[in-house]
Amino acid sequence: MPFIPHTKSDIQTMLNTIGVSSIENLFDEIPQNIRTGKFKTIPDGLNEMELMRLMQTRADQDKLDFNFIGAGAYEHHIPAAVWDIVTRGEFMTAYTPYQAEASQGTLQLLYEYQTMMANLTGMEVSNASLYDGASGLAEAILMAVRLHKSSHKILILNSLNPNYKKTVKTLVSPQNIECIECTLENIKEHKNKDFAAIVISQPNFFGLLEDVDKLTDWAHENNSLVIAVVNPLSLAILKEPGKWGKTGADIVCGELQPFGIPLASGGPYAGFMCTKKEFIRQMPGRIVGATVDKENKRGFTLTLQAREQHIRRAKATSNICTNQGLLVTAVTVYLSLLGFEGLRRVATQCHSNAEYLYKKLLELNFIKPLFPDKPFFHEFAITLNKPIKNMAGYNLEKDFPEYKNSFLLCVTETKTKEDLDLFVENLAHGK
Amino acid sequence: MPFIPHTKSDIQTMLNTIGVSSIENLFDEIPQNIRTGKFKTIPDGLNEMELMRLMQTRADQDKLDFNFIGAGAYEHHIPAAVWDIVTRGEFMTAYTPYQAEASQGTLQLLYEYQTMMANLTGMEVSNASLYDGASGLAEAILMAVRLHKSSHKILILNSLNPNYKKTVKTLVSPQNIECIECTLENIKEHKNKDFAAIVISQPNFFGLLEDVDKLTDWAHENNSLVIAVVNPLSLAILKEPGKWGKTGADIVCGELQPFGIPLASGGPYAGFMCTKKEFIRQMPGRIVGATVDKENKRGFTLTLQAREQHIRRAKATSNICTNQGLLVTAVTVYLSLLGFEGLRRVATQCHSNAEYLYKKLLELNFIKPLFPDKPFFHEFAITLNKPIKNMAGYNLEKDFPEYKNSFLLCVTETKTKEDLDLFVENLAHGK
Amino acid sequence: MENNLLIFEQNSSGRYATSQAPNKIMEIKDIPKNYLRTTTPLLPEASELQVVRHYTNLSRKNFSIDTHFYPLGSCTMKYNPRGVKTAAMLSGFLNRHPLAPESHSQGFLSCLYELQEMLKEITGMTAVSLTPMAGAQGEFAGVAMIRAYHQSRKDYARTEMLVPDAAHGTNPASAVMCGYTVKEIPTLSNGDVDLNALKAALGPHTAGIMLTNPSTLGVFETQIAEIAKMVHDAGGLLYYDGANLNAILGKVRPGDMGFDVMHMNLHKTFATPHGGGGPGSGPIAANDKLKNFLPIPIVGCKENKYYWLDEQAYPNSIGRLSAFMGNAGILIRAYAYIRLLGKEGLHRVAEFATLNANYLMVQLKKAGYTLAFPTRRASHEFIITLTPELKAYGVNAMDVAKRLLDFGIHAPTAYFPLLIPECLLIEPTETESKETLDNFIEAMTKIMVEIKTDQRIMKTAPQTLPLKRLDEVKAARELDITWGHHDDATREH
Amino acid sequence: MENNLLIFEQNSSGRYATSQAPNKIMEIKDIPKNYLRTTTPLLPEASELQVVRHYTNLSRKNFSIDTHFYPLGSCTMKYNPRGVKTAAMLSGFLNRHPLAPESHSQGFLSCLYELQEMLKEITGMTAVSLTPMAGAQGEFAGVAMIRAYHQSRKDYARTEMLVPDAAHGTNPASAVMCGYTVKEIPTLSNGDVDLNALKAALGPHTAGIMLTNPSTLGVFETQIAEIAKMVHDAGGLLYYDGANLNAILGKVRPGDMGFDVMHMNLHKTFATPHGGGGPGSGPIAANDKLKNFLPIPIVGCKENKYYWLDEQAYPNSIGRLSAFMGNAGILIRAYAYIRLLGKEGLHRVAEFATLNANYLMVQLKKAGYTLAFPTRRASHEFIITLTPELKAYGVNAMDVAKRLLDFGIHAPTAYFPLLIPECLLIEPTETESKETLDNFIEAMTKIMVEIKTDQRIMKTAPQTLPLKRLDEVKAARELDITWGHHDDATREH
Ligand SMILES: Cc1ncc(COP(=O)(O)O)c(C=O)c1O
Ligand SMILES: Cc1ncc(COP(=O)(O)O)c(C=O)c1O
Repeated sequence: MPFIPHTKSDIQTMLNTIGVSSIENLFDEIPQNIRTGKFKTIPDGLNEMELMRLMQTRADQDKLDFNFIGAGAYEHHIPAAVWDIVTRGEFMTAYTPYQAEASQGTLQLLYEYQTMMANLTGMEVSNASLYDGASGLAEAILMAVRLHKSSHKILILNSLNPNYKKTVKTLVSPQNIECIECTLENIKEHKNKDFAAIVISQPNFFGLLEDVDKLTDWAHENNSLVIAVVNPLSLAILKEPGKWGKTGADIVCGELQPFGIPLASGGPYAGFMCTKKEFIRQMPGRIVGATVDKENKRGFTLTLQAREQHIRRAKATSNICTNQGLLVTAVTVYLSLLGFEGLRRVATQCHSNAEYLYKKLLELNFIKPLFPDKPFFHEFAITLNKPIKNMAGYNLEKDFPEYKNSFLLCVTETKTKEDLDLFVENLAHGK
Repeated sequence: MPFIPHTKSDIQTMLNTIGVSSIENLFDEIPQNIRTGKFKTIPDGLNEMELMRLMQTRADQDKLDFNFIGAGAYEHHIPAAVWDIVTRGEFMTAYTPYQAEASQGTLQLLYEYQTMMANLTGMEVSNASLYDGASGLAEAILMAVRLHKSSHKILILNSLNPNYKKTVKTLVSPQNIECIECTLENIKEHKNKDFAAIVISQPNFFGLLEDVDKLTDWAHENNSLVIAVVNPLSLAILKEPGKWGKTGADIVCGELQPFGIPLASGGPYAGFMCTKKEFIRQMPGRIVGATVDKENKRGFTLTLQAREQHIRRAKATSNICTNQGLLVTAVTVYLSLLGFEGLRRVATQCHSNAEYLYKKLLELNFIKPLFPDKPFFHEFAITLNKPIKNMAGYNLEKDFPEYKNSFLLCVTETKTKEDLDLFVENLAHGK
Repeated sequence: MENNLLIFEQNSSGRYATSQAPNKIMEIKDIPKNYLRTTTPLLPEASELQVVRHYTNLSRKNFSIDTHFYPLGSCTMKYNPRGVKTAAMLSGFLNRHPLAPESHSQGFLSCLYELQEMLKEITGMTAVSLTPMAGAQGEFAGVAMIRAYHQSRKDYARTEMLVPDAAHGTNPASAVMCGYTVKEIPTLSNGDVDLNALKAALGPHTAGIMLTNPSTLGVFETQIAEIAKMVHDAGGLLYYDGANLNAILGKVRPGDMGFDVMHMNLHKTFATPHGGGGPGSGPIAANDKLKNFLPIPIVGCKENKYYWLDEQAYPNSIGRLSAFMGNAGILIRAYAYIRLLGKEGLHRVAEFATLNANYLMVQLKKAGYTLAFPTRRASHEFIITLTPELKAYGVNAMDVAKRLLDFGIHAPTAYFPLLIPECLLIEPTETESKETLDNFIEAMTKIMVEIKTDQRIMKTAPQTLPLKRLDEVKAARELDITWGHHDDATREH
Repeated sequence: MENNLLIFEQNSSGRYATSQAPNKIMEIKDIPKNYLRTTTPLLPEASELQVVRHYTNLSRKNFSIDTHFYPLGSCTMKYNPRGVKTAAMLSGFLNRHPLAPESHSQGFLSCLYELQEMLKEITGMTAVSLTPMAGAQGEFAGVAMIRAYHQSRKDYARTEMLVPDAAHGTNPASAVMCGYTVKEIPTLSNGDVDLNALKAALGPHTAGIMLTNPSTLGVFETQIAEIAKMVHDAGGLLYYDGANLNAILGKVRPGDMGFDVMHMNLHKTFATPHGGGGPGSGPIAANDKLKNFLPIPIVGCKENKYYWLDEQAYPNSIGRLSAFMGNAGILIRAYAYIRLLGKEGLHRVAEFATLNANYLMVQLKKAGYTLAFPTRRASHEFIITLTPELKAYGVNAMDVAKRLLDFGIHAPTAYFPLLIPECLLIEPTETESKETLDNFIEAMTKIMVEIKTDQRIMKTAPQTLPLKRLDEVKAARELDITWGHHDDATREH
């Protein structure tokens, strides 16, 4: 019996103790007429050896040698130590740290994580994670609406990741929150239109850098909060949202995947959220605080739980309960290994690799930049003048029909100069 | 500086404390004329990302899809839990458990391991590992010579693994121990010739089963000790050496690799050794014993260390110090998961798969058995009547020129009926 | 004499794990200065050994399934097979980009497709979407589907979601996120829903009801068929909170009970690890009424080719819930787990989970504890209440919870569900042995003696962990949630 | 209240991890009955969860590099990079059969070949064999090569191996395994070899001398050139025990010191983990005089093709030392480690190992401890002796070792080398930070106070571990090395 430790005599003793003659009797409160027969189409069990063979076959089908797709998920080196530590049973098989004394490992780690993220974003406080970057943005929007009180409208710069827009729509529209898109060109038309918040992503979906100072100040002048959606790795070189404009962004969120989380078909990843201290009581998600024990020794515990569903129920700041704790463990170990110095090396290498490929590609006569002369981080868009089969990179046409034959390419520190040269050469020779 | 945690100011403070002006000064006792210049041909350092890419390329070169080679190293399913536990830092990065109080994890595990191996072999005691099966046999021979006192001669049944024979020769010949080979047919000629021990392997190198009862009794009648070399997995179905003949084998050794240790190009594996209690003081290798602490709580510690080199130096039972502890950890977890019931399933499946393939192959008109009608465990030898390119299996001709065009094939539980049918079908069609 | 430093308290200027980053900092030439960062944030400054040692040691301060019995009610802390983790972490899966072309996705997609199919049979529903990232997001999705259903019928009057008072907090919170007003339905003393109150609450405003069955009270709602009929008759729909699916796998199916839509917690019933808080996964299953509204993406299959189904295929979908495909890796784990168990194995899950719970319940009663529902069978979990002990000896449920830690046992869920005062919700799961249960019973028996004879030890528990009881009030009052002073910590570089 | 059961004490009839074995027991038809087993041995009978929990918890009772500072002299307990482990455990390496054809071995063989080449440069020798499975087997191989050399020259009179009294126990034991008589050479009070005694010992019986340099006393043998000349002039050869190579990497090479043959401990200098006792790896390097005698197999390379070299290529080889290629996986690890560090990184190893040792030595002297060699530089390690404290307060080296455990620090090597009474041999390694060293100094400073004021606490240490001090005498006297009574434990089935 896989994973069932009971021997026959155990079962008999237990049934005797309970005072029933069979396990089946224990289900006697379930009305007979809704009882189920045996499963039929589910296959017979495998042993682990058979399972591994099956899964290896499946996994091997999906190997892709050279990937230049980014678009919200980024290939980076993940130090071996990260997942060696993360998969230790004590981290991996613990529950949410409700019993603080039996969960100091997870709790201290989360406190350290919060400190790292607050500092990296230049904000005062951080929560302990949300599901992912896209749903995290929806939570930020709900939070902004709660904070703003008077408005249910959100202004979104249309350069936001299209999947983020869709996710936001699903999650916030039931509460009658309206998301309006604008461009850098027409944003002025929205002056004084009473938006709860404006959403700025940096870098934006096309890898480009926005003039975040100007946008932030404009929003604040218009009595809107600023929600920053950032790739946290980019903050190793780009201005932290806490310093955007005169007073900084108000809520910062984004996707933690670049920090030690494998691509893994899109998840599990983790969303982060940081904000100003004054807004903390409207922040969703768990928060860990430092405290002391009875002997005045420092310890950690979940705090401000009165915001959460298990205490506040219908009045909670969010319905989130299970979050992405294990991924935050990976992020914390990753950031601890890299430090700011290491992050800068990774981020500048990504940038310079991307710049290198960009310039090389533009030397090919059939490739044009989609957004000429704009600064970018590690992703850029190009347009092809001739069709190329299986072009590496993300095809923009599906989400943006106006960008025909255009691709978004991402280059990170994982590519060497030789890789990039080879890629360009192959393209040049129509391979 | 990879893995060096010192900051510049640390270095300065430390140098000041020591009272030297540079690290170089610390080497001032080394005569200048033998000092080395910088290394030249060793490549520059890689970061972990570069290293992983390099190693992945190397590892990928060696993938072999279908393996029927055994010959002393066997492909088995290794439960995922085994190496997840083994690679926990606490097991992997501890030293030999000399400080018992700080090493109870390793020590208790070794005590459990000793118990398992003693029971599995039917012997009274076990040590905590030797390097591998081959060198372990050499240690067993040295031990037998010490026990026997009067003889320096060893009789070896020639069906022993040829690499074991070679290893034994290297390791015992400097002490003027003579190893004489015999066959089942001519063994009688060695009657009363005063051998310290006779070496019997079960199954033998060709996978065949020897009549161990008869051989054991013959040896004992001739005043020789019996050294049994066994595949420990086979003991799930084959008679344990402790029950061989009237009084059982005297020293049992062999290779632990089948118990949860990956093929890994031949190592690290681990050798085991079990014996009768009366012989324990001549046994090489570490031994763990149960004891109590000051409060009478059970605990474990290395014991009988007076046999070992760090106490006895030139008079030690062996020069072995570092052994194969981590592999024994894997073996112990493996045996704990499988239990005797699981081992029987694995062993009987191996046997029945091997029987199946053997019979199927003999149906092909160009294949003949090398040793017809002899019982075997999970390995058997065949002779081909026509040359086949890249025949899967171990070519016997190199070690046994008399066995032309002959191959030793091993089948374990990892092969399905479909695998075996496909293999035979491909052979039949000359693929 | 343990080292309790924070990672930051080990900082030393500029130190980092040098093997983990490129060999140099590249110059940034093409980005305008005013876009660039000028401050150095406080981040760890440690060597690789320091980091490995720090977090390895931190992990050792956790209780976990792999180290302790963890009978945390409503959480199904069962063994998470190591083989499942290994399978899901094969490099082919880990390295697949979420937007990889379908040609390089057939392995991954086939697992998801088969998982969808298996979950249909397990739940008795007709369609499945795997994308929700935890139970709560599944609830959101399901309730949003109910909303979409009513709206599609132009039935805009239905603004209320009914939720029993025993429900998990995510239920009302999810309903509110979907724009509903929540109406609480009281529970009878035997743990079943109060049908009179339900009848009174139902009406043209009723969008639906969210139920857990067995409920969080650890008993099976026996009137479920009646409830389903009443709600459906009133024009409402039934949402099934699948957090307790472990209790009924193969015994009774939500679809057969009359539910219209439901989520599952893969991180409970399907043994994917909880990770100290997550990740989970909350796939959602629906019947024909609701399946067109399922969240996207969904995996389709034609002639052995697997492909994504999105807005085009599901124009009435409530939409996306994440940037990609939810917690994809958790789906792979659940798929692998189900394949390991197979149909026979799945049937055993509920049987042995229930056997263990009922055995514990009977034994704790013998040990003098008060059962919340003494006349009922336990489902896969059950509740005891410490109210008598609080009155007689001043010892409460929290004290018992903390004292259990001293016995090397993680505390059961305490003070949930809210409507049973001083309660402990105890869920042993099917993967725990009788020996482990007996050890727990022995501990609880000793604790009952201590409750009566040694209140001091109960009040000051835990005694044997690195920390004594923590001051949660101080944590909330004197909020300290990031280390160091923010302003000092950020220095110009 | 911890669980201290043995795995066997959790046995329950026939239980096992059912997912880990084939689904049924096959019948054995073709093997005669009298060959078959009829007894059921005592083996664990536990579920997968029980096994995982048992061994996870056992691991938590160890000190290790990953969890504690571990300044164990002569053992070089430095950080074992996790990336190196991951690289060596890639499936291509793990699944390669040792007898796989060379066509499917080029990846593996190329690593070994390059490792041989790098070790040549590191040691200053001209040839390398990677096959010895630990230091001691390397010693055996090296001494056997010396023996083979003398025999090849028909110089059969050389029956004595010289070994300084400070040598590690494996040195004399290995010499004896090679058929030599061991002659001990005394040490001067400054830690150097007594040249007069050496001169007296040398002669036509001298096969060679085994030296460690820096010696196990933690000092560099300054007269090494003279010694080499004396031994060579007497017709003997010099064996270098490379256990302390970490001290001199890139500073001075054994080949340049005049040694003829040597081993390295990859599990020390090259950071492969110790595994709670092993595995190690002890490659051997030799100069031109001895290289033809190297143990096989060795890896050759021609035109970028790698291949095995065996008896055919090395007819004078001392032979094989294992069934296959020694501890192959450890060789892969060492290769990866050297590639990570590169030439610059290797140079730093000795520098920072030495810096750390000298810093600790100076600080411990300040803290009142007695240095064994106060006039000398420390190499990568150094010795203190507790003789004064034993005389004055009755506290010995073992007491200090055990007390350090209470401070979360693994004890240094105690009572080795044998010729320094009450000694602790302290080796911090280069991967430990100044903070960790300062923490150790602080602990030792507190211990010095305790030695003088609280002998009871010193004598009863450790206080804070799961067990108090263990009775080693009882362990040896009342030998209990397998659990249960052997005869009862084996039952007929
Ligand atoms: C009964 C019940 N419903 C819903 C949930 C919410 O699930 P999740 O934590 O996955 O969001 C939980 C889990 O905590 C639960 O126990
Ligand atoms: C100085 C010295 N020589 C030789 C050895 C033996 O090496 P191994 O344990 O690898 O056999 C050791 C290690 O313990 C040592 O410290």
